[in-house]
Amino acid sequence: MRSFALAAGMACAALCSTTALAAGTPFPQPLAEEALPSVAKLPAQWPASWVMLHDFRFMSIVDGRIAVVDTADPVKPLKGLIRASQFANMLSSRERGEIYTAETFYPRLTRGERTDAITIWDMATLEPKGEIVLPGGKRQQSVTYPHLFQFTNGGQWALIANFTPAQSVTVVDLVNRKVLNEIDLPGCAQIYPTGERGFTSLCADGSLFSVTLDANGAAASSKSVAKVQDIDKQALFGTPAMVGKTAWFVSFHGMIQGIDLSGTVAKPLPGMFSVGTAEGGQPEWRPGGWQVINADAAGKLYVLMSPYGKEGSHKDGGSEVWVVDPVKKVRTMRIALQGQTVAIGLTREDKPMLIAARADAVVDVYDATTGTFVRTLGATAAANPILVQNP
Amino acid sequence: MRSFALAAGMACAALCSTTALAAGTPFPQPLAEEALPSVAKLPAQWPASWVMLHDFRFMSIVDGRIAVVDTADPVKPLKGLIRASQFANMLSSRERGEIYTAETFYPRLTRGERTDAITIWDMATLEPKGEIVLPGGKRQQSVTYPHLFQFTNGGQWALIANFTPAQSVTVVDLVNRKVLNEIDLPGCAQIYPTGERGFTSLCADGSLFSVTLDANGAAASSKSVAKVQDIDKQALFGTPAMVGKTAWFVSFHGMIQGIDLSGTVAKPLPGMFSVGTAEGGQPEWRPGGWQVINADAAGKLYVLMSPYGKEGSHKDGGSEVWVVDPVKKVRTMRIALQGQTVAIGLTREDKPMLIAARADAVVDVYDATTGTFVRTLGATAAANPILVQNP
Amino acid sequence: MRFDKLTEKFARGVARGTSRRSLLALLGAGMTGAAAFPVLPVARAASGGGEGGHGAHPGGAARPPMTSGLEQDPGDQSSCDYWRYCAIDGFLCSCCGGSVNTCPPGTEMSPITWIGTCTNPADGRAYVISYNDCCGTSSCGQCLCNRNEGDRPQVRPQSNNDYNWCLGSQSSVYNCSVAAVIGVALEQPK
Amino acid sequence: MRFDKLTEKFARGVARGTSRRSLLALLGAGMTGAAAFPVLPVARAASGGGEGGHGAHPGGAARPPMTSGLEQDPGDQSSCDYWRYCAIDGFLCSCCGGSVNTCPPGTEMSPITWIGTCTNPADGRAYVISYNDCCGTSSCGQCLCNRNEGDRPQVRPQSNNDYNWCLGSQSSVYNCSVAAVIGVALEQPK
Repeated sequence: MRSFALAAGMACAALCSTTALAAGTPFPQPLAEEALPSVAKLPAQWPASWVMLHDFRFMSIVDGRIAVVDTADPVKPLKGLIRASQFANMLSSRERGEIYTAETFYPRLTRGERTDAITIWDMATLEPKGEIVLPGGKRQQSVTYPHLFQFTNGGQWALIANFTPAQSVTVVDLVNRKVLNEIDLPGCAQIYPTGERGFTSLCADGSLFSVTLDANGAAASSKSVAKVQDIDKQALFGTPAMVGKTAWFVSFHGMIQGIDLSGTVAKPLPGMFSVGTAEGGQPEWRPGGWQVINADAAGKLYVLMSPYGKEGSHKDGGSEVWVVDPVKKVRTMRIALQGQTVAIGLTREDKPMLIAARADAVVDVYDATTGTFVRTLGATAAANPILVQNP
Repeated sequence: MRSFALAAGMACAALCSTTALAAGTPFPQPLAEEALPSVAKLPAQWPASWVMLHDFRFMSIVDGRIAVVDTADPVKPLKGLIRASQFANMLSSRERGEIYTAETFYPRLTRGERTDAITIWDMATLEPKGEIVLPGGKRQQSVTYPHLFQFTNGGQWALIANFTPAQSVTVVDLVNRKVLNEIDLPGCAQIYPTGERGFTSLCADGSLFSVTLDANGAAASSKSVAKVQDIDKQALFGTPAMVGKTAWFVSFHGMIQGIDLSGTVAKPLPGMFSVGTAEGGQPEWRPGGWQVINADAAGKLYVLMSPYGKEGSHKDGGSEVWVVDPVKKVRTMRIALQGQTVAIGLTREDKPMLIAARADAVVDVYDATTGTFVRTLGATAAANPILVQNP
Repeated sequence: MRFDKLTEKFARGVARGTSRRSLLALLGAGMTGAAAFPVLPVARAASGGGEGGHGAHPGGAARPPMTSGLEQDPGDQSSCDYWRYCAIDGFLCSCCGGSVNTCPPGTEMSPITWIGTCTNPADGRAYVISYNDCCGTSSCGQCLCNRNEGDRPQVRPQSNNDYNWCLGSQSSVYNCSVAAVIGVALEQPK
Repeated sequence: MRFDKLTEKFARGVARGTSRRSLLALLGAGMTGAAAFPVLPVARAASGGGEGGHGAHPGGAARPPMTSGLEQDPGDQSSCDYWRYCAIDGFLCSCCGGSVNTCPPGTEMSPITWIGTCTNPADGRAYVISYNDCCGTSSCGQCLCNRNEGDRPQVRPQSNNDYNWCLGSQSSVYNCSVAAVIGVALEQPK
């Protein structure tokens, strides 16, 4: 900083004048000297129109990142980037003003001894303020799912999925920045925070499995609930829409299943129902994309739908969003999208916006209440936006 | 390896048959089981049609690489990738069967303590076989120029440019894998191997400066040669075409200057001459691109030319290659290219091919003798190919 | 803490899995797992899938066909439509310096694999295909291929292609994926 | 070993440099140096420059104009044509979470800079512009801009924009570049 100030000072002492007047200008004073160095800060509380786009950056897998995006600002939508290297996961805490990335590093980029770590980033500066190294080099690497890295214990702790391919969950104390425990969980995947201090995973036989944690992050009790899904015929996408403590899952065929996670044991809600059908399917309308279901603050569900639904189409993206009222179990609206969309999110604004991240990296904004297309942000934030998360 | 064999073995013991006969097939025997694991090797001596493309990968600057490409094989042009992270440089030694990359690393991808290192890669396996750490974190980072990392002392040593912005050259013993010395060289840039054990740099006042090295890699003698170029009016591109020990430089305006590097002091050759002129310039034909001059084994020069030549056009790429005989000082051919080209190289084949790396990442192959377009390799090797180097 | 009871139940559960991939059940959850393949629907855009991208997997840049030369093993090995790729997801090693069953030089083949069953159109046989990831070099970036027929969520690892399977290798950095014949399936695919 | 004699000569040599950038000579070779900007002709393709790319610098994706709101500072700060960018090379911080003279959050501004002189079309004055790199986060990837008027080979660092100028910063990883007004040039540009 000092050396810059010196250089700039020297430059102007020798070379500049702040009073020189160009001939014939209508502006008697020149533009003012601008202060350097200067680094932008973000508001400590991000506006409700801001989202985080996970940029998977598949063409350079080591260089993933999270784009902080103001969906209300088409002129300057990108507010900053946060490193998210190699199949990273992320979390954010508005209360603490912190973002957490779970990443993997090698000292020679692609070689050497592996280090997995959680980095704690300040939401106002996007600077790292701490790190928690995860032992064992076992953090699960997948195309990014939100439910591989989740809060529990009122947001004080994080749960991280491991896959070696042995499956387990690491419990981390984010506040005291230390690893608490590891819970082996063979046969079960994904982490859905459950009750005050615990989580639920989905298991390969179609059951779910809920675990409560003690004060040390060890398992205190557990309970299996059988036959929650039929993975062969009616598999649920792993990423649900969260409405309060209820996780709304959608199946490959468009059936919606709620799971109440408010107690110590997850409770499937009775009455699975369909997002509905429509003409024009080739062969039929089904959910398709990477993040295919999301919810607004009022609890309405939004499902990304493709008319080209068939076995194997479930990651192909969609061209419409179907809005569903899970209380009345009816579809309330169909929203036609501007392009093949991969992930959808809803902003926290009073009048929520539907954010559509497209396969061509364009991000579009729709009025979630009316379905009207509001604006496009263009491909201005990420190379491969695959998740739209609220901070 | 063992665990794979076990898994595969179990899989087939339980699930496979090598004799099962499908009904109605004209093939009585099924396809044979294929051996795993299996990793391709390259010939220890690469064919003369192979080149190395430096992929700068500007969209993910930490993830640069070198693509090994067989320009004679449009079906499988890409033979392998070598890591070349963050403004890396590369060298290759056919004698030792080794490739050298000079790179920069951070333990947390973008943060932490910087390490600069040369990695030694085996040309047959593309596996790293050694590393030489470069002290001080001062390796020059630039858009990649070949003459920031060069051999001397019969290929036993390498010279590496540093820029902090203080300028210096580090001398490394590649065979014994150790750093020998560092030579401060303020005011001079680029490294052109000179004589048996030494180098020449170009200096900011238009002179050149030749240094000889002693057995410890320290400077033994030095000599300045004034007024080699007029940087304001007739600047030379930093990357010359090498013909034996003569470096043929081309200027922004298309003047060619030879410099004899065979002795201990570089010797500018008399008689700078023009690549010629042509109709159709807007405003005029000038060299343009990143690697704008190269040579074939017979000593003919190839210059990448743009009709849109003007101040500031020198990195804009070109649409023709002009072939020049530096002995007769005449242009012998104009080759029209298929697309806007950034870098050109010539293969070591008996009948050399002109390799054109385009701005859209397509690589085209021309017969250098006739100028005929032979084939395109498509954009099958690199995102940002900016150098075409012979291994 | 380890839920051994669950493991036992899980093993039974897997044994009731999907027909095509139930074969894997015998290997147990700990030995198999999902495809190695950092899939991406998103990636379709990168390969120029554009509007026609629905359902269609990306075929990559226009290239001359890459054939085995064997009548019994037909098709273009640089194309996502090639028969062995029925359950692959990632960059095809055929375009990366390797081949349909060989990793590119400088990478390491993942020792643990995901296995699928694909029907060879030439001889009508269902082959057991081992999908191995090649590891230790960053994204090849060529010939991205994503086929999800039979793919199931991560809850069933052996049927899910979103995992990075560079696990037993020295480096977990993903480069590309191969598809090797390791035998003929006892049961015909449906 | 240090060639001090050469340094002395170099300082004199620089003082005879190009008119526009000869201003920098007084700062001495050790204090100035080239633009920070990992230039690329190649990059033009990435921004869709296509065939019309000759001479033209890439303008980036279609976006609404980003203006200062000041009549005396006209133009689109997300466009490579904006007057201050007369000698910039890299991703424009205006598109990356920063502004024309501010680095994006989470990056560090390089303490040492390259300085150019650009003429403001509104008031006709030649301003001294400081081009600083923002460092510590990987490539922004937005609004690549490459203008080489007055650019000279690396032999003259203070007039060359191929250097990565993330040097005095904690990390040398390059993210984007700013263009800040630091004064009015005493001499008019030619």
